[in-house]
Amino acid sequence: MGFLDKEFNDGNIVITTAEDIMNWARLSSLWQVSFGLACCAIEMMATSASHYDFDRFGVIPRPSPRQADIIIISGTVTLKMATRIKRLYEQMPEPKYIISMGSCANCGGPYWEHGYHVLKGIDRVIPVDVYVPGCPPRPEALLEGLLKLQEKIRNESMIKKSA
Amino acid sequence: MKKAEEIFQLLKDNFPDQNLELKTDQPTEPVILIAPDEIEKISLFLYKNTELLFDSLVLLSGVDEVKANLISVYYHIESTSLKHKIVLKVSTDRNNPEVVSVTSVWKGADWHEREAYDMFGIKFTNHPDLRRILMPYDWEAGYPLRKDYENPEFYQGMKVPY
Amino acid sequence: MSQDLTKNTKVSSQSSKIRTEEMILNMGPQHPSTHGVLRLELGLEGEIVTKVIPHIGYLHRCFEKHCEAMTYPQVVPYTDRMDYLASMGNEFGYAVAMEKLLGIEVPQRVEYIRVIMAELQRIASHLVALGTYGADIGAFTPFLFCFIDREKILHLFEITCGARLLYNYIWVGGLSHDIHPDFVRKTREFIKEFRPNLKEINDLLTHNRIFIDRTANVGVLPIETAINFGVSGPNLRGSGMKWDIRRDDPYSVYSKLDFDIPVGKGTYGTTGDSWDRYFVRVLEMEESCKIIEQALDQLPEGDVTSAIPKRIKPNVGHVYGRVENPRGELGYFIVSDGSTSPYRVKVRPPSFVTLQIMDEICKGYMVADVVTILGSLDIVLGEIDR
Amino acid sequence: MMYDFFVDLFGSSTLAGIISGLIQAFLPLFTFILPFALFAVWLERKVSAHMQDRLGPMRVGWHGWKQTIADILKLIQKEDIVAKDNDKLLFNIAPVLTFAGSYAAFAAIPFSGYFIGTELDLGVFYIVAVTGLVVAGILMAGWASNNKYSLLGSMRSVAQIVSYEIPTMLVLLSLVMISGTMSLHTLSEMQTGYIWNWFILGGPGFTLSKFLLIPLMFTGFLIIYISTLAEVNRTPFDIPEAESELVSGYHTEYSGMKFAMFFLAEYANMFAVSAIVAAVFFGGYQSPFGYLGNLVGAEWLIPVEQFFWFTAKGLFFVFVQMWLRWTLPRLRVDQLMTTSWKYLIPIAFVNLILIGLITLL
Repeated sequence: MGFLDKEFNDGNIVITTAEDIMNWARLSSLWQVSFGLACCAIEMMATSASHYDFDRFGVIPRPSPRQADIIIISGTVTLKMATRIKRLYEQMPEPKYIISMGSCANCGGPYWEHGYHVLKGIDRVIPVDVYVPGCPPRPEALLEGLLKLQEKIRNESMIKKSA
Repeated sequence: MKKAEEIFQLLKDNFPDQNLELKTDQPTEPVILIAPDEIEKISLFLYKNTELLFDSLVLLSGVDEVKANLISVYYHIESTSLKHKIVLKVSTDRNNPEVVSVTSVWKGADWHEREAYDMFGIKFTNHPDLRRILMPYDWEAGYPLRKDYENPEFYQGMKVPY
Repeated sequence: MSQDLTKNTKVSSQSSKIRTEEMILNMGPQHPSTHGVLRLELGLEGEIVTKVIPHIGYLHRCFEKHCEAMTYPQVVPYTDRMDYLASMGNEFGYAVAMEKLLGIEVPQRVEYIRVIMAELQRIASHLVALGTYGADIGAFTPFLFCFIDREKILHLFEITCGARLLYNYIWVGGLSHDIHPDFVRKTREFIKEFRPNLKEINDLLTHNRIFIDRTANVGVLPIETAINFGVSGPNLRGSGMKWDIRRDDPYSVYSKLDFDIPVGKGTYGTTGDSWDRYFVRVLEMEESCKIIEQALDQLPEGDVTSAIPKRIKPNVGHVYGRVENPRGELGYFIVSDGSTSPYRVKVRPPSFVTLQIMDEICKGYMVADVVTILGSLDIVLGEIDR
Repeated sequence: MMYDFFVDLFGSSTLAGIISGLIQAFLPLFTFILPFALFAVWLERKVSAHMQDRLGPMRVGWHGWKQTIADILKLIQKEDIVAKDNDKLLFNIAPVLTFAGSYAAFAAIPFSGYFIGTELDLGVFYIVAVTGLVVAGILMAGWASNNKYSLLGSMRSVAQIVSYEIPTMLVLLSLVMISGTMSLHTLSEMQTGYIWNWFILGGPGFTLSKFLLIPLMFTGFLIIYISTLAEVNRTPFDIPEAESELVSGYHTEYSGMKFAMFFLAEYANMFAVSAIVAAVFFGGYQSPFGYLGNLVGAEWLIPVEQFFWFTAKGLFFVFVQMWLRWTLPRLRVDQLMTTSWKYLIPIAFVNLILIGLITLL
């Protein structure tokens, strides 16, 4: 087995330090796709407005998915929209993260039973990193979701895929 | 400003051979019943007549009356200059609902009619662009607001029910 | 720059010998300025727009189907989620329609609180409209200034019913709670703070030369077209028509209150252009402040929950009730079959009607103007698609 | 100087040439341009935030000063997407070309009397010419992206930059007429002494023409400032990347480091044009009050002071650019053209002729 084939399970000092810096860079500059769906999008806008200020955490909206790191699914995903969201997700460059904001995006929310045109949970289409509950979640809740995502990124390792 | 009875009388006088009917026994709103083929003609009259001047279509809504095996369309029209309003109603067969479009009278009817088509499958003849509007263009499972509508299990590989 | 920049805004497409091809540009569903998930299919000749086809339904949440499955009081939270920028107005409309169907008289205190809430909501909604309009034109700062004031209104709602955006506050026959003891004082304070801020927004955006150049004479909506399409609310008033449901078909206690109905006058261009529509909203906020102040002065004492029916079971029949929402005439057509849940609820969403005119008023302008015109119509997709 | 040192060291002039060339090429990049671009992005975010009643980046370092470092480190890690239908060659060259264009401009900018990349006799001309590369880069980016938004954005951008170069050139030409030189270094040296020797106040000497020149110089300054704003695509002329219309214009399809290049080039460009304005109108690196070094008799202090003054002037104009960006809406594309062709160019011409007449006095 060659040197490079070996899995670095233990992680030596060089790799961990480099990894910390890389993770720090990723978690401190999460650019979001400026993309809103429904009611939650208004709360998302409120979160990036002056009172709550997403920019404190380094989150700025980018209009193009090519330059974004996170996509906040803010609102009800309908069947007509789901395919577009999937494509949007595919247009983003790796590493990319998803915050599912609000009950509708988590599981269909109040539309779970009779919503003939509502996708019951965005996780049926794309993988989700953080779920933020609420209908709609308060900006504080979204901020907490972001902090949870940062925590997740901080513990990522380039040596071994975390489960 | 005219009352429903006066409007109805005016219609009756101008369209003597039509099967018109005024219903005021409902709890709230007086309704004029009209045959589905005549709605455009009568609408044009209501729009043009100087005593009526119904220049605005407020709402067009389809209702599935499943017990009577009918599908009805309600037209809420209003005159912004004379400030009176009236409700028109046409009923058509549920199995093959067809109503004449009123887009030539009120342009605002365009999307309302498309929505009624989308939700109830009412075919508006003479409509310029009768496509689905809210549901995807390739939706094949029928018309969602009909009372006997059943949702499909999958749409484009996505599971629809919870 | 002087006036003549705006004179030739409508560029005629010249017929030339060169073989050209129409370019189809897809705007949306994900686009920074479609205000949600609207898709616009633009036909372009260079930068000149030849056709606009809106595709909607990307947020169709089956509101009307839900109504048929719910009991009457259960519908209220769903109405919140239609026009999510003006939830109080939506609830108000539903309550007005239902009370008409049931024939209930509600206490005066309830009516006054409803009016206060609806007008606060109107200010909040117009603030978002103004802010996002500025952002569409390229000025991002007014957007945030508007949100600062909106945040204060949301705080007032929060102390009233605990929610920031979707309230479930105005019920059929009453309100879910009475107002907080501090509410009156805080609302007065807000109005006092808000008036100077409104002036600041005017200085920053409304009378800015570039802003005027971008919006005046763009997207002129003639009054006849507007009425024929059924356009209502600030968009219709921007065209110069003095039409307001609060005045022309009064509901609640609006007939007891004194306020003006601002209309577009074509200050910087033709009557009915984007600037007029924008400015009508600015003036309306001022009027709403007036209404709130009067309503606070006249606010009677009483119980707000006394008239709420224990079990809602209306007679067979149908009713159309409407209110003036921030975006125009919001109507509910409710058909009852005598059971505890509605047989059919059809909503007249003002934005749905307004959006139809896009093709009519966008032709011949440039791509940048489509954004301007769309922003000036102030649509909310939640309400269009329901 | 450096070349001679390397010739002595290696004994070979070719090798010495290559090495000293490389060092000279990368020195400004790492000593000034990169730190400046990073600082400017951070500054932009802080300035905008404070103008909007916010705080801006706060979580990384003191008031978020490490924010752009994190951004760049992150952009390096991002996946570099080249879509199937892109024109691969042009798509890859475009960001490099754009960056090179704005980077090369720094070669002729006199940071102080001693620290100047190359003392070109045609400094003014060189800078205007070499920033033209940016146009080519943008056009390539728009075309190669195979995206309608990018194409529209790049077309707009090219039309805009080309039309606004004319008023810029005309104003610079009038300066050349007064000073009789095209070297930025000589221009700066002419404005030595005190604030009243700056060209914005009519240039050195106390003659009648100086006082006649003052209003014309102010007009010239306004024209060149407006047109340089347009050349670097800043609000109210940020039409090529108009967020609300064209998503993000010509760099819609770029991700990762290639996008970072466009991004950094934009901020480097901002400083480059501000530096030109400062150099030709505001005394370049000259202090407005005389030098502390002369006062205390420490000769070595003067270049440091000059460097400080130059950067301060440049940054001030960058700050004004940001200020405008967060205050004004943007113009439409035809209004933009009108501004240039109907207003700026005729005024610049008249200005040029008047200045020409005055210099003949």
